[in-house]
Formats: sequence, C-alpha cells, structure tokens
Amino acid sequence: MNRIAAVVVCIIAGFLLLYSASRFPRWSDPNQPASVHVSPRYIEKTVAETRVPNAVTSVLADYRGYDTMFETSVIFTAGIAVMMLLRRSSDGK
Amino acid sequence: MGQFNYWVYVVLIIVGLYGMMAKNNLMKKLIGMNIFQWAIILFYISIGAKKGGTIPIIATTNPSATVRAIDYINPLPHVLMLTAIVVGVATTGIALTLLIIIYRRFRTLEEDRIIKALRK
Amino acid sequence: MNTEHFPALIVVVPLLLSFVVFAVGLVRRSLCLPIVILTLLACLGFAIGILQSVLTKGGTVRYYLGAWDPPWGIEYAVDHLNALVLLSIAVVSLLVAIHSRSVTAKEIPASKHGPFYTLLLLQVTGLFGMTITGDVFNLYVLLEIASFSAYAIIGMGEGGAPFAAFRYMIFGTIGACAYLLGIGYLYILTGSLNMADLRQLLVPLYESRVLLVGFAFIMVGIAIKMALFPVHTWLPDSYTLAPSAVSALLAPLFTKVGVYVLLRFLFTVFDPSFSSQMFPVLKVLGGVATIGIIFASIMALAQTDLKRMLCYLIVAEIGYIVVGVACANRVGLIGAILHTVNDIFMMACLFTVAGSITAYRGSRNIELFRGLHRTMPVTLAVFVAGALSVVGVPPFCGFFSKWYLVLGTIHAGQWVYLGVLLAGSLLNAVLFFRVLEKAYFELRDESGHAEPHGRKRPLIDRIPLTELGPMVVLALLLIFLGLFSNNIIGDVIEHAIPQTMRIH
Amino acid sequence: MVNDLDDIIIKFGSRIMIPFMQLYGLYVYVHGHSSPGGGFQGGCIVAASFILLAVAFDLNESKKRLKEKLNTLFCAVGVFIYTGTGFLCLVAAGNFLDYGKLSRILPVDTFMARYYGMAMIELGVQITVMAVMVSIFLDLVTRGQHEDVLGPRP
Repeated sequence: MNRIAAVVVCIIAGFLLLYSASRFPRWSDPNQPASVHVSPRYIEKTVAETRVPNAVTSVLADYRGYDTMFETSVIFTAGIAVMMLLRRSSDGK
Repeated sequence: MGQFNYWVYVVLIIVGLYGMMAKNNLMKKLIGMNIFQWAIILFYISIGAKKGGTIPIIATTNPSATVRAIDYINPLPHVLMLTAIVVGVATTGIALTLLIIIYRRFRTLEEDRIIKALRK
Repeated sequence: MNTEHFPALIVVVPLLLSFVVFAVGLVRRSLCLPIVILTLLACLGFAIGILQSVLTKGGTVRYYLGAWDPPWGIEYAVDHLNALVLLSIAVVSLLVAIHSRSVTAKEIPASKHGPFYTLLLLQVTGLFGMTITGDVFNLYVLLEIASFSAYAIIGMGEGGAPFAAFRYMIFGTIGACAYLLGIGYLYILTGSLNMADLRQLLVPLYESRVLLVGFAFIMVGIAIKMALFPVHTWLPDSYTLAPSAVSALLAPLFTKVGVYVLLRFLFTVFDPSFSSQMFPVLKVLGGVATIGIIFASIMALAQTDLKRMLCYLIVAEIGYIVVGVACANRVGLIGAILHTVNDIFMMACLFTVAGSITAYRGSRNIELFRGLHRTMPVTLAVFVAGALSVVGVPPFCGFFSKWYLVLGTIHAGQWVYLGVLLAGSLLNAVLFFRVLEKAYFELRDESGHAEPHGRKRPLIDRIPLTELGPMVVLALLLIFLGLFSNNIIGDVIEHAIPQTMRIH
Repeated sequence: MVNDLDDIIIKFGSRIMIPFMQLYGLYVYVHGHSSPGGGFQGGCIVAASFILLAVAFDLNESKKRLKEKLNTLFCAVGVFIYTGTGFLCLVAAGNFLDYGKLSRILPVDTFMARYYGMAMIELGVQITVMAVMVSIFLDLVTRGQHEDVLGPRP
C-alpha cells in the first residue's frame, strides 16, 4: 500500500521534473538568467566594495550575511536539540 | 548530453523520494532523505556553472580593476547550498538522535513493528 | 533606537536572547522563563511599533539588512498583512509562554528547562522571520529553524512521540525540500531571490512550463507545512504527543504562518491573475480544502483524545481559510485573512485550555471532562468561548470571519464551497456539544481528585494564576476581535488585498 | 573504550596529526577571505581533530582537552559573536549587519571595516560549528549515557 503510493508519487514527480528539466537553460551557459541578473555584481564589485577577493565569502558573510546568521543558528539548534533529547532519556532512567 | 547534470539530479531525487516513502526501515528512510537533499544541492550547484569560468576568487586585489563576471562562475548558488548543507547536517543529527531514542524505546527500527507496538 | 530598526529587531532580539537563555540555563534554570517572557514582551512592543509605522506610512515598510539594495542583499518588506500576522504571533506567543510556566514544570524534567526554553524562543524567532522576510531563500532558512525546534521539542514527549517526531521530520523535509526545489526553479529562470524583484521578472515567463512546475513544487511544500488535507497526516500525531506548552505554541502559529506564506506566494510573488487564471491552482486548492473540511470534521468527531480532536480541528480550519482564498474575490480573501488571525487566537485558547486540563487531570481523554464545571469553572468557560468562536456564534470573532467566508463563496457563485462551510460548522457544533455536554450535564466527578498537596499560592480552578490569566485574556481577546473586526478589516485587511482584487 | 585495542601506531599517528589539523583548521578560517575556506569549513576541521582524539584514544582524553561544559558554552558563544556583531552595527547607527558602519568604531575605512566585520562573524561561525560538531558526535556515540558528556545531573 505504502509502496504503491510511493511509486505513484515518484512517477508523478519524475514526470514533472523531466518535463521541466528539458526546458532549463542550457547547462553552463554564461548567458542564462541566473548568471546575468543578480550574481555579476557579487563578482565584479566584491573587491571594490568589501576588499574580499573570495566572492563566496563576501556573499556568504556580507551580501547575504543574514542567511548565514540563521544557518549558524540552525547548527546551534541542532546541537541543543541533540543534547536535550539524549540527555533526557538518561536521567529518566 | 548538455543537460547531463539535470538528468542526474532528477534520478537522485526520485531515488531519495522513493526511499523516504516506501522503505520500512527508518534508517533507510533517513538515507533516502539525505539522497533527496544532496540531489537538490547538485541541482543548485549546476545552476552556478559557466562555461570557461573559474572558481569565484578574484585574481586581483586592486579595488579599481575591472572584473568581468563571465570569467568566474556564479557564487550565489554555492552560498545558498552551503546553507542547505548545514541544514542537511542538522537534519541528519536530529534524525539520528530520534532514531536512537526510538530504538531504545521499541527495540526496533522497522516502521510496521513500531506501529504495531504503539497500537497495543 | 528608533522604529526604523524594529523589523530587524523583532527577529534578532529573540534570536540573541535564545543564546543568552541557553547560557543562563547552564547556571540558573529558574531565570530562563523570565528572560523568555521579557523577550516576548519586547517583541510585542516591536510588533506594535511595526504595525503603527505601516499604518502611518500606508504602505510597505522596507528594511535592508546589511544596507545592501534588495536584489543583492536581503530585505524585510512589511506590509499590512505581515504586520497583522506579526502582532498576532507576538501576542499569542507571549500569552502561551506565561501560561507554560506551571504546565512545563509538570511535564518536563527540570534539567531540560534551559534547552527547552531556548528551543521555544528559536521557534518564535523562526515564525517571526518567516512572516517578515521579503526574500524567498531567507524564508527557507527560517522555516528550517522553526521546524527543527519543533521536531526536537515534539521528540521529547513520552511513548510514541519520537516516532511521531521522526515522521513529522520526514514529511517536513519533503515539504521544505520541495519548497527549496521550487525556488531553485524560480532562480534558474530569473536569477533573483527577492520577492518584489521576482514578481516583476516572472510576469513575462508565466507561460513557461519550468515556472509551472516550480510553482507546483512550492505549493506542495507549503501545503505540507500548513497541513492541508491530503498531506496533513503528520499533524495529529505530532501535536498530540508534544508537550502541552509547545502544542499550544505550535498548533495555532505554525500552520497559520504556512497560510501566510501561501498568501504571499499566491498574491505577492505571483500576480493574482496567474494564480487564478493561468494555472488552476486555486481550483485544486479549493477542491482539496472542501474534502479536507468534511474529512477532518468527521475525524474530529471520532476522537476520544482531547488534543487529537483539536488537531483535526486545525486541519478543518486550514480548509476554511483555503476555501476563502480559493474564492479569489475580495470578500473571500478578507474572510481568509481575518480567519487566519482569528484562528490563531481561537486555537491558542483551546490548546492552552487543553494543556491545563490535561496537566491537571493527567490524561487527555474526553471522558475526563465529566463534571469539570465544578472543579474548573473558569477554565471551562474559556473553553466554551473558544468553542463558540470556532462554531461561529456572533459575539465571538469566529462568526465574523466565517460570515465573510460565506459571503465570499456566494460572490464567487461556488455553492459547493458554501455547503461545505455550513456543513463543517454544523459538524463542529456537534463536536463541541458532545464535549460540553459531558462537562456540564454529566455531574458525577468520581475521579475524586484531591486538592494538590502543599500549595503555596492561592489557586482559582486549582491552577495557578499565571496559567489562568493568559487563558482568560485569550477568551476576552476572542470577543474583542469580534467586536472590532470591522476596524481590523477597514484599517488593515483592506490594504492587504492585492490591488487588482479591490475593484469588486 | 579503545583500551583493549591499545594501538601504538594509531595513537602516535594521531598525536602527530592533531596539532597540524587544528592549525590547518585555523589556516582555513584565516584564509577564507582570499582562498577557498571560511568559518564553516575551518570549524569542521577543528572539530574533526577533536573527534580523531576521541576515536584514537578515548572519550575521556577528548574531554580532558575540551571540557564538556566549555564546549556547550561555545555553542552559544559562537552565534552570540555573530549576532553581537550585527548589534554592534546597529549601535554604530547602521542597519543590522551593516559592517561598513563599523568604521566609526574601528580605526579603518568603510571597506576594510567590511573586511574585518566578515572576519569577526566567520570566527563566530567557526566556534559554533566546531563546538556543535563535537557535541553532536559525543552525544551520538555515547547515546547520551556518558555521564560527563551530559553535563551536570539535576
């Protein structure tokens, strides 16, 4: 039963994904929208605006630094979650 | 073959989705979940590629030098996926913890047996 | 510090204080809850400030994080819709936190209060952030923070709770990943992640099949997170087995924030015309929601577990809201937004009562309601207020939003929706009558609960004032929201309706 | 734990490797601005060194070097540094996380202030990632039963 549902969902999802993947912009095309709209500024201006030559670092920590703050919080959340869950079962012996 | 990356990610997503939904063992579900997440990461990373581009570390440190975006691959998907990787790690950590507790309580990781034990 | 920074502060202050709570919890556990309450009080202040500045400005308040312009950096965009939802979240989370004091003390071992309150605060941070952000990827990250703290806290429960949490996690991850995939599709088409930017860039692409598939994935992801009917299966188990303090926080808020995200995508990221004409998403949502209302109402009738019954009620309420959205006209949308806000308060009211009763009685079975009006009259009165509001009886707020929903279905000429709305309300009435009949008319209270030993402070209803106060406030809020619903609609919700829909 | 398997090669090898791993972790962090790397990667490497210590010797050895309570505190300290930097920018009358405005506090110009602001938050990321990775590892391998891993009992 479970398996049949899974197969049906997988076929639907697979069909949708293949249906759309055939219309993606060509892989590694330098003129695809993702490469020309927002990202060029990160590459062209990173040294001028932040003095950091590594564009990944400057986007990670500055342009989109707010995301990274929550990324770190996610790690923190996971840490205390593991701590709390496992610690509990030991003192409820 | 130009879209090879995208076909691979579709296959991986289907594998992961099937594992998550159809497998009876919770550990296998977790593995399916990881495959699913990595598939999406592959998808994003594929968006970032540019033919003839190199890693997005600018060769010059001179602020007034002109840099052409076409020479470097798109850094944004990489940044987004760094976040997604962290989310994946965190998910796996919490999931393993839950599995440990489930195993301790039910002495099994087979879903049907757990459900049977809960019905009692 | 002036009001312009409030949008950032409302998210960052609880985040920062959650680390403080964690560190303090290592040393002095008793200080955790006061810090949490003070933080949420500050958040309430920020939320009021934000709503005020939105109202005085009469438009969207924007905040650029890191001072980068929107498509490049992350922006917070607050309009009437977010400001309203933010305020509701702030009020409810504050009241629930106060209420949680004695419930938590009973349910959770003291050694874990530090991490528990940390996760509670992170949860609220995630919900605030999801509501306020104007960036689709930022929304994903905050969604994960809120979800993780939910998984962890639900997993703490007894019995099957870890298993429920694991299943919730599998479902939640499918949902979050579907959402991530969907925004990946938007990104590959446009190269942007900013909501306002996406809206403009997407208009010429509305025919693209990649966009349609991406949109479908986003809808699936949000539907899972807000527990829409066919994918709601994670909700009853996990919220029933969660500690009461958390189910009172999660149940009203998380699903409604999901609804908010749905509205955001249907009407802000995509043009309303796309959602209603190009792609039959509203028809699908409406059809699914109508089945969901009937299914969930009947399932609720079948439950003997109080919390599980309320959980099915949430699924039904989500159905009502989605039906309002699916009407795709002004009145229906007003009803949907008003019902979202009302439902936050109604569910908070019902779940806090459920938490108090189960903590007092030590079981969640509805049978235990028998003769409850003798021992806990005030608590039961609060429950009645929530119940009447859910059913839709005039002085309470539930009536007004349902009124608008009904009007919306009539305007749209959707008689099936109308019938389902009325039938659902009837089923809810039967449901609550069944419970209240036990509470008021079956007098025997043979369980013979002795007075709690060694009580230190005066108790009304045998529960401390910190527990009773928030519940009474919530019940009063239900009446206030009802009485002032015209003002809320006129001042706030009218402005949250997309331009093209206001003409009617 | 590994006592009956007292392998001198493993112990000696890891004894040599661990300082270099930690140094490398710091290098990856410090050079994150101009080469691949950053707080997350560096934090993972440093955490790996502690995990190697726990695997090659035993848990007590690892905990002797990194006290459990300190590690737990580090989890919060890292994120606190990150968020605190953001607040510092607010204090300096900028938007949240607008490092450029830190030039009013630090003796550098706006652009270098961004550079140092990033270094600061990457440090926060490094500390949190390191502490959480170690903490999750220790909790998972001991299944939470190891008393000292768990912190004080009530």
